[in-house]
Amino acid sequence: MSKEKLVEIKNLKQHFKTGRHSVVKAVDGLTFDIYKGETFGLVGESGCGKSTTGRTIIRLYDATDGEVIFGGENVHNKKNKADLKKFNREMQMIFQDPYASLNPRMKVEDIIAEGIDIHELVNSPQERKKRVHELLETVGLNKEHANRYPHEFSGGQRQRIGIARALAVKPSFIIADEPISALDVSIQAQVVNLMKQLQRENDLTYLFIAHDLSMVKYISDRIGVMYFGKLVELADADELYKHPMHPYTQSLLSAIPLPDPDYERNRVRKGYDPNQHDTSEEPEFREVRPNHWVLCTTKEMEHYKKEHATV
Amino acid sequence: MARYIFQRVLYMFLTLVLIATFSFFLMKMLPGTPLTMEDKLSETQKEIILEKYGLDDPVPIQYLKYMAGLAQGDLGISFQFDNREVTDIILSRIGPSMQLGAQALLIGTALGMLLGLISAIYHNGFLDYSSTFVAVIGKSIPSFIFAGLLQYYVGLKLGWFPVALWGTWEHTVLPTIALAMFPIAIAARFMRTEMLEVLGSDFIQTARAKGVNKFGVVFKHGVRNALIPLVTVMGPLAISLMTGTLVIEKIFAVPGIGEQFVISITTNDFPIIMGTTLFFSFFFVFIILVIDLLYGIIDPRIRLAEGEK
Amino acid sequence: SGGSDNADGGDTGGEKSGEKSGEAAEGEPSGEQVLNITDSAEIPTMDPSLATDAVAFQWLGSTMDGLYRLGEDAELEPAIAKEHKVSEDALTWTFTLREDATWTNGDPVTAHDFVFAWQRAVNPETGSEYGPYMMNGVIKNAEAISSGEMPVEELGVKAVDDYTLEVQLEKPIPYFLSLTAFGTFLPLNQEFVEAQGDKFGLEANTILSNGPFKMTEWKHEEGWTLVKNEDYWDAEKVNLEKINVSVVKETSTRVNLYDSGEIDAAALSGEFVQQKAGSDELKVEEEPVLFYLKMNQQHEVLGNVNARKAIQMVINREDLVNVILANGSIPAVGDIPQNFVKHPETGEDFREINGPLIETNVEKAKELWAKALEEIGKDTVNLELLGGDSEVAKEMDAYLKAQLEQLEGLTVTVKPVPFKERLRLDTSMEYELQNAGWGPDYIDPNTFLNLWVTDGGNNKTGYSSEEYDALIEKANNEYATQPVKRFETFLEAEKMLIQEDAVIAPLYQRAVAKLWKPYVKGVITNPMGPDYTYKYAYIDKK
Amino acid sequence: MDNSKPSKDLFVPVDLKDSESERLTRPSLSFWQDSFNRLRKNFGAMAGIVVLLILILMAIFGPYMNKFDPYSQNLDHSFIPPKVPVLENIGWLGLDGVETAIIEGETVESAMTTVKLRMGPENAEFVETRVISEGGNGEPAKIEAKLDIYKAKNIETSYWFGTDSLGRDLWTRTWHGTRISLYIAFLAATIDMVIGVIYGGVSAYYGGRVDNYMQRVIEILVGIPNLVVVILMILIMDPGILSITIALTITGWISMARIIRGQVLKLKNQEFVLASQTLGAPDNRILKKHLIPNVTGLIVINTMFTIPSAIFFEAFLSFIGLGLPTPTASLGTLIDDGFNSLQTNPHVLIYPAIIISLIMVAFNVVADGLRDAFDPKMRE
Amino acid sequence: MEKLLQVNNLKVSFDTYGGEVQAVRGVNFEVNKGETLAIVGESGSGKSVTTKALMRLIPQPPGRIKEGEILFEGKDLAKYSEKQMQKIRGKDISMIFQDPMTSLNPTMKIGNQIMEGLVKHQKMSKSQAKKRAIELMELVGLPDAANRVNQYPHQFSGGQRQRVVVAIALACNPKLLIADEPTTALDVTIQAQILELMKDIQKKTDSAIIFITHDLGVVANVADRVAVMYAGKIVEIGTVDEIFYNPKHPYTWGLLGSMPSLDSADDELYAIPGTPPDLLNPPKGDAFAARNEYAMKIDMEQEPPMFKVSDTHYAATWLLHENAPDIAPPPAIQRRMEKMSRDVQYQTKGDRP
Ligand SMILES: Nc1ncnc2c1ncn2[C@@H]1O[C@H](COP(=O)(O)OP(=O)(O)OP(=O)(O)O)[C@@H](O)[C@H]1O
Ligand SMILES: Nc1ncnc2c1ncn2[C@@H]1O[C@H](COP(=O)(O)OP(=O)(O)OP(=O)(O)O)[C@@H](O)[C@H]1O
Ligand SMILES: [Mg+2]
Ligand SMILES: [Mg+2]
Repeated sequence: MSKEKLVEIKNLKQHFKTGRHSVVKAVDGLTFDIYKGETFGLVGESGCGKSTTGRTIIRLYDATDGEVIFGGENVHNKKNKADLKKFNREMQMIFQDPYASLNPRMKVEDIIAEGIDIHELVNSPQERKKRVHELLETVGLNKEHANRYPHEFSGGQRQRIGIARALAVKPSFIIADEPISALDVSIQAQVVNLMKQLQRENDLTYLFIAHDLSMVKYISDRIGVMYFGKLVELADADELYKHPMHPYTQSLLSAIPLPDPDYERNRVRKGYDPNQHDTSEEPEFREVRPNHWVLCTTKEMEHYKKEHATV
Repeated sequence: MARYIFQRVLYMFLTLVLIATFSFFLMKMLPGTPLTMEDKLSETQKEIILEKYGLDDPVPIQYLKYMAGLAQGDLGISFQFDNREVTDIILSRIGPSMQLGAQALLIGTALGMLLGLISAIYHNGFLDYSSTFVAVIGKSIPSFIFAGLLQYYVGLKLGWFPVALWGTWEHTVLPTIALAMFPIAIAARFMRTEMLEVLGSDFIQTARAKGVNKFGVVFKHGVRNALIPLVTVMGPLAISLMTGTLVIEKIFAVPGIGEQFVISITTNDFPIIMGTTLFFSFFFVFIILVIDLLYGIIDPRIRLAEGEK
Repeated sequence: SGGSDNADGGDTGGEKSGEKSGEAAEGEPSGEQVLNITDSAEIPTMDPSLATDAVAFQWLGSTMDGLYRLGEDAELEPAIAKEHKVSEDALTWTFTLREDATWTNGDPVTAHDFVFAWQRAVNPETGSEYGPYMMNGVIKNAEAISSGEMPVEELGVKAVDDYTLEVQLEKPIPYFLSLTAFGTFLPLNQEFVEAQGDKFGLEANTILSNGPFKMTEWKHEEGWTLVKNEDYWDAEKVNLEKINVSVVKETSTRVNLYDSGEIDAAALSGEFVQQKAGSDELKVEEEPVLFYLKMNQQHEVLGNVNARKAIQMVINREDLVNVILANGSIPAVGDIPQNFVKHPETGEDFREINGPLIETNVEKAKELWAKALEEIGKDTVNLELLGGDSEVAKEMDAYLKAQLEQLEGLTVTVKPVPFKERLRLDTSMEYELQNAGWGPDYIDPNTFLNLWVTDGGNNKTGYSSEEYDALIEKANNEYATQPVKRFETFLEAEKMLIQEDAVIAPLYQRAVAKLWKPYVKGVITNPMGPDYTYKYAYIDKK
Repeated sequence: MDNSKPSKDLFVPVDLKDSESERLTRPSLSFWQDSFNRLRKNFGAMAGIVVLLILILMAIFGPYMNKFDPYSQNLDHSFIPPKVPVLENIGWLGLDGVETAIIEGETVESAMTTVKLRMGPENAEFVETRVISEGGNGEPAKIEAKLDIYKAKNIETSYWFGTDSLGRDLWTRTWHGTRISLYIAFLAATIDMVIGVIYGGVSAYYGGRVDNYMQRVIEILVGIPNLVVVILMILIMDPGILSITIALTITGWISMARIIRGQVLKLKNQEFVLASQTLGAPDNRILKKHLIPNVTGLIVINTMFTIPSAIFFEAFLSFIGLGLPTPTASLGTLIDDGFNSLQTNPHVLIYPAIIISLIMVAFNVVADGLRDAFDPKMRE
Repeated sequence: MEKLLQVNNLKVSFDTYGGEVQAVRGVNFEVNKGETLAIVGESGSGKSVTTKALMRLIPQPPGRIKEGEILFEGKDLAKYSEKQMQKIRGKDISMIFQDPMTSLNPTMKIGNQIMEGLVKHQKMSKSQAKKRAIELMELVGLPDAANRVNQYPHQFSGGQRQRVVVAIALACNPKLLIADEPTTALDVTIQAQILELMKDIQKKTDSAIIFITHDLGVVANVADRVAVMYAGKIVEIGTVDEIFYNPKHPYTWGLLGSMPSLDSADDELYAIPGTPPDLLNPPKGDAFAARNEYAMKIDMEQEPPMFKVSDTHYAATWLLHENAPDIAPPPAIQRRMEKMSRDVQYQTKGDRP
């Protein structure tokens, strides 16, 4: 895997004002890089700020603080239209809810071609049609579907339409915000397989947001664990599963049920108490093992290092 | 909570000040003076009369004086009833309107809710269609037609209740019924849709799974939840009843404020028009406030959400 | 009632009965002496100086006695005044007052009460509208006082002693006695009035009565109750113990109340007259109230006499009274209503003598109209008709519009306006056509004919004729003391007004159709002032 | 369990084409077609639509269906009861042009005289009488009197709805009035819609401070009772169709604005809008392609509810004397006219009252039906 | 083992605008005392309808139980009147629903909601019931129960609310507890807590549980036996080990294959193509045929019967017919089967490599 950085996120913050005096710190100082061609998984419990992170990166929200550097340029500084448009073609998003993410009043053809229309990527209606048919085939649907409305499709098919829409502008980076959690078990695999296949064929980079850890592990190269707006641990997928260090990560991993009765019979769940941390200093994001980062104090780092010295 | 109420009351006053200003200048745009026989009066007399009504000042001064008076609850004196204070007139007329409005609102919503409940419980059955029919009719036929029919048939032909006039509670029966048709219709409709929605919700399933019987499901679990949206329309409904009484008042010869309002309009009695407008507005924003507070009582979620602020 | 421009239906003018006291002789009071009736509006005020409308004058008349009061057949009968003397020059009137009259608070009614009341009425600070209107030009110095140029003490009214009142007139007024029965001339108890201040006349307890009844309860807008005044000087003639009045505005409501027995009288609109036809409870009483189309001569077309004549002639009055009003009203064919004044010698009716001054003749009307248009040089004309606001006003306006539009090239637009607004438009002459009415302030042709003199306060048509002015002037000054000549001059004036100059287009003379329970007897209807006299009324429930 | 042994040759694998499993069997339906299908199954709403169509057609063509015009008067023919050829033979409909009255009197004779007076002496020979009760014993005598006015007055044509006090044909006037009322209602609803949609849309879409201020304005406007505002507006404007319409819209748009705002607020955070934004769609595209099409259903429903209330309000204003100037006919003025003769000549009131009630009922059920049809919860 | 519930040939249909939706098309299964039966299957396969039918909670109309017996302790609930059912519900059989956010009445105090069933079925007085409610809340691990009985649902977190729902269901010590996706709306950590709680309580009260889920991980965790539903039918039923390590139905293969296991290799997931059939007009033959890559001609024509694999294990697929060709299951399934045989060979327990 090449180690070329595609996206650099530096101290990203996103605070929402919810009342006159109350602020929700949905994302509170994230720093991580995404390398070209990899899949970066982001996990964490509901409401920890995963979606917000994704949306801030793609500029659906203006960041409260911090930088998102994409292909060497700061995304949040882009002001002029042309720059923005270029950026919009490079970075795309796949959404969670296959029902809410397709406009019920538009035909599939127009939904998929929306990016093509906005960026004027084709010269004639015939070409547009052709491109839409290609995209439909790419995601395993056929061209008869182009004239249909979203409500006529099943969840998995809709999700594939959503993917086709994102692919239409030939992006290099795709943020997938829980793309499978609303789908049936038997359908999830269709979408995941498709995403993997597309990544291979088009050299895509993914930010894959999910709370289903087994799927994240399966698809991701590296995984970041979020807790209350902060990244608490970041490592290669296998490394994270083998050596979870942060107590929250450990708790999370111990809670995932696996389709394996034998394993389940012997599973021991670990609890997580946020108060168990060392409070002598502000925790920082530190590299405890090579490419394995944990949010911890120096004392805790020593402890983690010791514990995971072997292997 | 206190803070919330304070803020709401503040808004209420702001609204009232704006309405007062708006209607004041509107009145100034209208032709007409308190003088009935302008040209038969000498200049001195005219001056004296105009002074009595405070119309001798330039308009901005009049406005300031009016607002100052308003702050002290003084709405000036009526053109048509010489020397009588608008405040007194409104206060003396408000009783019957309030009584009719309140009775119609209470009876109407109670009956309407019952109809709506029946509809919801016997969804798509004969009873549902019948009570929906009643509701649609109630909403569709103007209340003055009802009033005329009630007066003639129930009052005169059957002689069950007094034909008109004001005094005992019997006198309020027919106007209340005529007026209640609309709230019945509205309440029935709301109750029906809300109840259907509530009856289809998960917690009703939970209740049924506990073995609660139909009656308990509907009354212990359903009604209160279905009531919440109904409360929202109660405010506008209350005010439309208050103002809607005016035709009913005319037909049943009830000495109410609505009647007075219309007379004042046809006689250019600006101080009363202004006063009544303000009174209605005050009543209206007040009702809205009350409704919002009522919300909290019915729905614990709202109570707390505000309490936490 | 003076200036009853609004007296359009049976409504604003209070209620009238056809009951004549002639029938009163037949019965005997028996049963409970309670009369239940309705009125069409709230009493604006019970302060005689401030009262302007029929409702107020009605109930002032029932609770108070002036110098004289209207009795049967509009004959004036002595009230507080026992008798009066008039000087040679007809300018000084001396009234001798009865000594047994008292206010309900026990005070005697004296000449000072009249002096106070009349001075108060013309005092500009009172803000009375009717005071100056009724007294200016009548009582000496009234005009100057009301315009603030003279102190009130200079008013030509004086208490010679407690029971002698001396009145100085500006000029001879032949009908002065009938004025003394009018509400504005009622006495007031100075002490009481001043004690009440602004609140005088606004509540049952801020009123002081000296008449046959006193008001004991006044629920604003709902109704009021009058009970017999036991201290009244003529109390033994008063039979009714109680009069309950409710305010009811809808005719149908009134009829339903009547049919259900809750009230004893109900004024009807035409539709109900039809329904009740044949019932012996239905009484029709004609009133000396005249309705006519007022035409603004400042308008280019209406300034043309032929145009006005065309308008006079094109309207079918028979249909109007029979179909639209259908309440016994009769077509009006002059400026003076029928059965209002009689020739002083022959006793022939004014209307009878002058006969119909206009006719309905559509063909001729069209010719005149064509001529008028030619004179003006126009093909099409658009006239605006101020609409009325009574129950029948809508139909009436629609009817007038249709009738007038028979004239080729004429379009009429009906503009509905509130009553007060109509008064304003009238005063400032910002109208083209309007349906107006006039009821007498006193019983004399002058009350109608005087309207149309140049710059007359209620003229407002732009009509100005030296000849006409001269005739009225002559009648009121030169012939003031020569009744026959005066009468004949008025006859001549009316002809000129209607026939020659076509100033107004008379429409109808109002009548009121009313249901009266057969047991109500002795109610007297008046052509002016209070609509009814209840003093002699009684219930005969044998 | 199945005992019949399936034959061996059935146990051969079949080749499933991939596309086979993605085939959509149902015909393609757009949202509107889909909604319409659902609406079509709603009997009440369809009946409502039919009634409305008939009423609208009648409002357009009704006045031309006989020789009368809505304004021409014929005082000779005042208050003629309705008579419809053919239907006149069905007694209980009361469309036979016969005036019926039950008259009481002390004796039969006195009742007979009353009959004569009531029916008009000139019509005496056309009156049919039937003694119901002879009276006596304190009971009054009762006579049923029937007068065929058409015969008495020798009227050749039939007035289908009868005539009013001025002898105007009520059929023509009623449909003309329906036309005016519908016109006012549609106009008011359209203005409400335009203002409401723009206001609500702008407020929600731009959000933040703009929304905040715009909402404060609404909050204050909501505090003013609309009856009062409407009446005040009528006072300062010359009465007429336009001024009534404007008065109605002064506060009418608020509910539309609120609904649209709520909907747009919800929509603008929907993922399909976000998706469009991430594709770089400019604001106007998002408005045009995503927001507006998705609120149209709501707009239609809300407009459907606005129309009957506008009609109602017009009637109400007419009833309190603030309506259209004479002799214009609207349902409101007709009802106002008719109300006075409710007891004497009920036919004047009945037809406009029935029509206004039909319109109200029809619009209400159609709007309800549309709401159900558009409701995504009802889908599938 | 003692049989608590036996369901025979249960059929449930809904009458809709489009026609009759055959949501459940002949389901047979049994539940023994103290055991947990998990029902899995994708959305719309009829899981909820089946269990609601057991409680007779199918909305009527449009739904109706067309056919079948529901033998609970030998008595046929399908024939019970609504009144009789009210006595069973909450007392002998109780139910937990999917979404803790919506399955509690938002305007009623938590305590009252727990007490309702107690007052009704156990004829307890208010104060007794309240005491019991507090105990129950403590039992399901809600701290400070004495105070919290007077709070409203919105004052509880999602996990806490689901505990309250469990407490309500357990109030009268039901013999059968039906849990319809009780953890789907929860975070994994909270889900794990609730699952543990349920298992704990089952141990204490010895009640039987029917557990509905589409999460095979959860199934592996809680179930003793598993029923796999597809298009309104049970297509495979067996003990948890049989289903996970020796699945016979290609749909079960698909389900298992589409889940990555933490230790699986990086190869492609096994995906079931296509979408579930429309229950308005269910296809002829095997409903799964259209998505089945091992489909045979017979699948298109004839519905497969339940083939017995072992005493506890049955599957409805023609592949088990003696005439069917030998077919190799997908690799992921083969791995599972291998593991099974390995486990059988070594009988090892404890940590796996
Ligand atoms: N527009 C907003 N305004 C205010 N608060 C917001 C907004 N969007 C998100 N939040 C809050 O920020 C926090 C993080 O939300 P976010 O949607 O990013 O969580 P998540 O990790 O994606 O959760 P889930 O797994 O449920 O999707 C939540 O507490 C949420 O309530
Ligand atoms: N009230 C109803 N009216 C019509 N059809 C219904 C109704 N309830 C359920 N169905 C249909 O019955 C079938 C089975 O639904 P059911 O709720 O049992 O599925 P499920 O397996 O529980 O799915 P999920 O995992 O989504 O909860 C579905 O096709 C559904 O559309
Ligand atoms: Mg999210
Ligand atoms: Mg389910």
